[in-house]
Amino acid sequence: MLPVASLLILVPLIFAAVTFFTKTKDQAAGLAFLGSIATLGLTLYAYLNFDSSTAVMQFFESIDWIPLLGVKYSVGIDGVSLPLILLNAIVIPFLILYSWKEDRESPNRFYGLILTMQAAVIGVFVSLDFVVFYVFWELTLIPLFFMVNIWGGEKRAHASYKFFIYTHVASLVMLLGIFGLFYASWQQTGVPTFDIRTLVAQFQFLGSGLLRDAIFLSIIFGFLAKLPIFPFHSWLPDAYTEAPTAGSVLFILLKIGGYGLFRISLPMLPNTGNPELMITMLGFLGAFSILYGALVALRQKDLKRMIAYSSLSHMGYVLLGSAGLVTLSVSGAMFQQFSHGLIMSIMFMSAGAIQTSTGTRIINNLGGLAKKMPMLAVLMMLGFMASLGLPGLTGFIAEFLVLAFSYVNLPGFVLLALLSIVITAGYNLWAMQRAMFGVYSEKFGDVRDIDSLQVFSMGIIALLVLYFGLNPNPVLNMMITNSKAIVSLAAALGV
Amino acid sequence: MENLMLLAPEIVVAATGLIILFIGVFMSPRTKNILGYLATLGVLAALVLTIQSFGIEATMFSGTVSIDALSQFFKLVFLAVALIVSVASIKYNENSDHTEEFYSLVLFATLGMMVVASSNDFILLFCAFELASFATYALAGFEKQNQVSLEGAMKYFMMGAVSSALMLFGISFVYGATGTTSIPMIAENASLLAENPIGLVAVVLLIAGFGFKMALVPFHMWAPDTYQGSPSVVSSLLAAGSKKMGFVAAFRVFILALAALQPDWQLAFTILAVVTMTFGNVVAVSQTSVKRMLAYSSLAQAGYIAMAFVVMTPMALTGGIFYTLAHAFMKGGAFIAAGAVVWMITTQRTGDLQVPDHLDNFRGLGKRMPLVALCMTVFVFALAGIPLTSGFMAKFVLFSSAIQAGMTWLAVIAILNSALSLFYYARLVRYMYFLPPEGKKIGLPFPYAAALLLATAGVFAMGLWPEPFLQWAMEAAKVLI
Amino acid sequence: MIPLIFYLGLAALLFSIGLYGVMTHKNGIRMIMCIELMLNSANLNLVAFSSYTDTLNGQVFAIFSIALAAAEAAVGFAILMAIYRMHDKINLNELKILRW
Amino acid sequence: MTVVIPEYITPLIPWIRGIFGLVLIGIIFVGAMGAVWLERKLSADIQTRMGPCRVGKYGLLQLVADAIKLFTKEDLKPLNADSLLFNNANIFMLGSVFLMLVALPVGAVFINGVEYTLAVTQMDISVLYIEAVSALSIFGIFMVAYGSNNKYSLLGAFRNFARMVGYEVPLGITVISVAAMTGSLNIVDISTAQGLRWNIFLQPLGCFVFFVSLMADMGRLPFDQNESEEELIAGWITEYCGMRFGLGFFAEYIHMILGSFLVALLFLGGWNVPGFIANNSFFGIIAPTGFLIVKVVFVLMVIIGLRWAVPRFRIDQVVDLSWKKLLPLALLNLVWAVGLGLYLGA
Amino acid sequence: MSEIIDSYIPVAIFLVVALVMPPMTMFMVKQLSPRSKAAGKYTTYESGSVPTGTARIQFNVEYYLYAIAFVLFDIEVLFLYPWVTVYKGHGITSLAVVEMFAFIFILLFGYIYLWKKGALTWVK
Repeated sequence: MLPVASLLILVPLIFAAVTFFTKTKDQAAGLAFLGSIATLGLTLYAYLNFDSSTAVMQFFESIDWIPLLGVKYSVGIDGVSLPLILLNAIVIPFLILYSWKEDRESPNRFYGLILTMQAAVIGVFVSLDFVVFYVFWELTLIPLFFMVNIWGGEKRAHASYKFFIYTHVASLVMLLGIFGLFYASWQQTGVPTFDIRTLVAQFQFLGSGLLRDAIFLSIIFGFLAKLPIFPFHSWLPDAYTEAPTAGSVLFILLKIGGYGLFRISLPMLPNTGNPELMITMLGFLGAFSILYGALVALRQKDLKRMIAYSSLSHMGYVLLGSAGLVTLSVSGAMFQQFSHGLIMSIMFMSAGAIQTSTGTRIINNLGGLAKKMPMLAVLMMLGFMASLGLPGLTGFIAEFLVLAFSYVNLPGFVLLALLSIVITAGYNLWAMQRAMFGVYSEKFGDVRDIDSLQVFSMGIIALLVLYFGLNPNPVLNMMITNSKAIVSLAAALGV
Repeated sequence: MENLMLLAPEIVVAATGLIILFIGVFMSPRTKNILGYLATLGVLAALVLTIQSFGIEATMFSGTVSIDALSQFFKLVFLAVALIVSVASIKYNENSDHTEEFYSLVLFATLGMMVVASSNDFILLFCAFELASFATYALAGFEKQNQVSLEGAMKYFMMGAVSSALMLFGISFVYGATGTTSIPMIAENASLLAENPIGLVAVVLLIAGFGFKMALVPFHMWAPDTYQGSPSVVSSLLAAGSKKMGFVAAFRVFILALAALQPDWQLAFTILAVVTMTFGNVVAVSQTSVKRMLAYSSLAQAGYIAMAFVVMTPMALTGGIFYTLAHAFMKGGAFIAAGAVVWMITTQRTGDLQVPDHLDNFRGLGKRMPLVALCMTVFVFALAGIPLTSGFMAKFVLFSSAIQAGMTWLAVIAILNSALSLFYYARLVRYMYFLPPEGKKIGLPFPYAAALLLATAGVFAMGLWPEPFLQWAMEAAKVLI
Repeated sequence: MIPLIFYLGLAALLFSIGLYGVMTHKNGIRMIMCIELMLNSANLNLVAFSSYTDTLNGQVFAIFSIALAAAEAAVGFAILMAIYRMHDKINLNELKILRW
Repeated sequence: MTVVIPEYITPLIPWIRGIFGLVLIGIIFVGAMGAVWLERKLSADIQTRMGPCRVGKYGLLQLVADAIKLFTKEDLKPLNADSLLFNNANIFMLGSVFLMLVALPVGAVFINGVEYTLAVTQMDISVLYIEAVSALSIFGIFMVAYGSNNKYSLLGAFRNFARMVGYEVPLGITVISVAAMTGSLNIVDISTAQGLRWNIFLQPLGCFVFFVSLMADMGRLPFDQNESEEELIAGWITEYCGMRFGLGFFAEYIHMILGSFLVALLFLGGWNVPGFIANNSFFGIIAPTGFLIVKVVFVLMVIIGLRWAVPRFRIDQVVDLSWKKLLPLALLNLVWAVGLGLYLGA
Repeated sequence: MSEIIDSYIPVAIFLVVALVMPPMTMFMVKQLSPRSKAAGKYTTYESGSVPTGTARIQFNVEYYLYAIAFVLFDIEVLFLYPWVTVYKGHGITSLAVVEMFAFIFILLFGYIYLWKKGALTWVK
């Protein structure tokens, strides 16, 4: 058995390091593509050897790192992390293909950063020790910061700072919570450990309810800000919009907030001092984000900004489903993460293509592009449809699961969220209609359709959206297995 | 006779300094370049000897010198700084007529710091403290033709001299109350000190005295000016080495000798630490001179380290001690990088020559000096506490110890400060990578590159494999508990 | 025997004068003189304590601190001379390039 | 024959010493007059002149006449002079020599074979003390020069300062070398311990360095750059006239005598003479003091004679001599003395 | 302790004499000497010409380096005084001699440095 979990971090990292030293664009992109394909191969290997019938950690490795503090380098893969790794491994090769033809300065750094980012994100997914987790968590900041700041739009400085500092503060607060957890456990057991599963399991025995609430809230704050969710989302529109296309897609693939929610917060949730309040709060935030994101997206003139807010809305489903705390609602939330990654990749790629060919992202200025760019129009249409939750596409399955099964515990909030479905459909279709159809504005001249590489890469992703929309089982099964494990903890406590 | 082998690192450093001074005056400016390599070799030898002597415990010279884990660790810190500084200075002193003075002063300063680390008696402590101070006064004003350097040196000197007077006055009271200058003996007679009202006076004076060296607010007035004005290699020595000397002295004096007065100085340090870190970070935000910004960030870092005095658990002391080494690499490296930029600006005669370390001169550094920019990025991210660097590990241990001790409010303040600091560090990174360069690419001289890589190696070594360092720091902390 | 408090009082007085001088004077040489005064008041303390506690450490310390004070003054004057050569002044108020 | 010392005297000894000191001041003043006379006569002899011969037998009363003249001179103070400095400078000059006198033994009596030193005090550190207070006079010189607002004075004082600075160090080191032989800083101990092994024979180099440094310290020719009349009119003393000058002049001569005492005590065996054994006869009681006086007069004559044997150095030569020649020699001598001290035993 | 005090009684007497004697003498001179006023008498002497300006001016301090060197060397001699009284006997002879030679040796380095740097050469 290969040590897949470690290799998944190492391979992209090594390729990234080599990529930094390449000279030409083709070398850089080629090498990066090779690296991402290698990663994809490894992921497929992991997937094929994965036993989705058990929630036990697989491909587990553990080495002492700082024995003094009980820090271990321990990694592993289970049903929560594998779909997200899969998502990353699938999208990134096509992202590289998509952006191959674009001209930009220092491509070596560009592709190196993409691979670094991939390594960091996968690192978060596989790590089973809080320190390793936090290390990779923070490491994801740096490539994105550079990405936005070097190749971003006009207001890139502002956007990158906002994103950087905002999420850094959030992670620091999370770190505080981790410290609290660590010391509380140390005090209790006399053995220092940062092991995520151990600490999460011990959580219920630690200190007073108030302390547990504090720990829980400060940890989940980091996740919510990264997800992001309504009051902590203000970095999102700026960063998503100002980032280059590849950067936006990388942001989309940054599913670490939701992952943290499933891996750490949900198992802890029933054991907090006041679980009902927490659930209500999370449910409210989720539902409100869905509505809020949709409403704000409706008002956007900028295509990318609109997609960004729709992303916020989608993330609300993740939180709502998690707060639902029923096996299938949690699975739905997990699936929403997976599907959202695929859908939004298409959306941002399309938006990027529109911008490069027409030079604008303002929806009102566009129109009739479908005639000039038929391939793009088809793919983008698919994206929009998936985004609004058309049955047969991945978005539908995720949203359906979340809404239907959260209703068990949180009927009020689900009703609130249902309101948004109409709005979502509204803004998606409206934007589609205005941008793609209608009268072609001649001022853009003779715009060219997207090139074959872009068609290929977007097409593959679109096919996946379709495939998983029709047959979600390959990933949904393992999600359900793990959701069961998570929810059974809650059920044991009678919540 | 004592076993002088225990003092081998000190003897090597002192002898190298003397030999450099001696042969340097007989050499022509061109051949003097070799002195830098000689100094590096000496420091390296001392470093090896120090690491070899880890684990040895002994007292020498009727108990005035104590060789223990604490002193070994800090010797390691000082020698590491000296190594980085002397490597980088090879370029700084190229074809200078004053090379031998520079290196011998650096080595004597290092010697002073090393002796402070192992001194177990107030007399020796004060003498060594002053030895290091005098050498650094001279180094700060090393550019005799440079107004800024002289101004920084003068302010440093005045403040330093006043602080040593305060310190001496405080020590005299401690001596008067207990009748001894030996630190263990004072600790034994602690009750005398605690009962006596002059004990409190002594604590106040000593905090002021050491506070100057540690650059804690409000005793920090000299630090920004001096760090900005001095040659960058010297700023590196000051920020990374000399400041740590204040800390090791304070560790010994307050925690070991004045343990009886712990409530008093703990309260003082609480206020100082909080004010220092906040002030340093807030003021650093508005700086346009990079060295000045680093100076204020250095204040903030001193505030973090001072948390060790507030929390006072074994964990916190381990963290504080570990932090000193981490900070030595980060801040030392950052100043060297600034020095490389100053070198570039002054040799190219482009950019803001009035303030050669102006933020505008860092524009597009990623294009002009890729290695410097990369290393600088590593250092500032380390200072901000981004993972996989020494800064993260240090903050990790130190801040978490505050939580362990139930001082969550302190940890929250420190963490918020840490987040704030990211703002100005990120701005520097933005200038280096995201703004267009104003000049052509420059080949980086070997000494600067070597020093930067050394510091970077240190930063990553402590970030990726902190276990041995933590182990050492923990051993050192055990001396204090 | 002269009571200890007399020595301490004198030392404290000298120290305060020195500190006051350092804070109020602008002339570099005067400031250095005031610093010497502060150091010497500490020496007075040390010697007085030494005689009253019947230990020799204080005397030894005083000798060392005298030597250090001399070295300190030497370094200080050297810096002051360099400033004088550049500005033709030793008024330290003139030093105000470094400001934030 | 034994002499009985009454018991009741013991508590009074400090006061007796003090009064003895006051008497000593008188004697030393007379001695200084004698030294002035000696210098004049000796100088005259060297130059085959007559010297003072009108007032009194051999001109012995010439000094008295000079004193009377000085008393009746008007006390002039130049314009813009700093009166505080100018008026009080003499206190430092005289104070310096008086305070030196406190610790300096001027002889010894042997009663019942026990040595009683003729000194005002018995200090453990008298050598250090004498060195310290002897340096006080430089303050007086500087006060005069700065106070009188005269450029020549100021230049003279600065030269004086440069010279002092150079010679204090070798002086101190040679004194230490001497002290190393006995392991004591008490001048009486040093003097007594010499016995037959006079330090001049043990450390000829040290004696040379000490003597030269002392000459320079006292500002005797050929080291009088501070008042070299060819260049600086009268140097630091240009504006000093009348009795003020007289007091300073006196202080200088007393300084010279005391310096000669130092040489005699430190290097010439003090009151020890080969072959002399103390007894209680009248001669036996006063003889040691007499020997010392003879040695002192001999040293004085050497000092005066040197005035006419060696031309005055330039100031840079003087400074070079001290820093580049005497200081290494003094250090060498210290090493030699320490070695010798160890060899000869404690 | 009282012996020390006793031995300083004569010192005090001498000090008083030294303090009192010059003012006394000058007082007597004032009584005895004639007085006459003339403007020219009170000018400072500058080879017969009218004095120009004050003498209290700043000028190049050639002696400065000597002064610094003096301060340092004289202070270092300070350490020899106590040493010289104890280095023989007291059971520390070898250590004391070795340490002091190390001290002098280091001093010598500084001395050679000063010499070679020209600090001991008269500036003209």
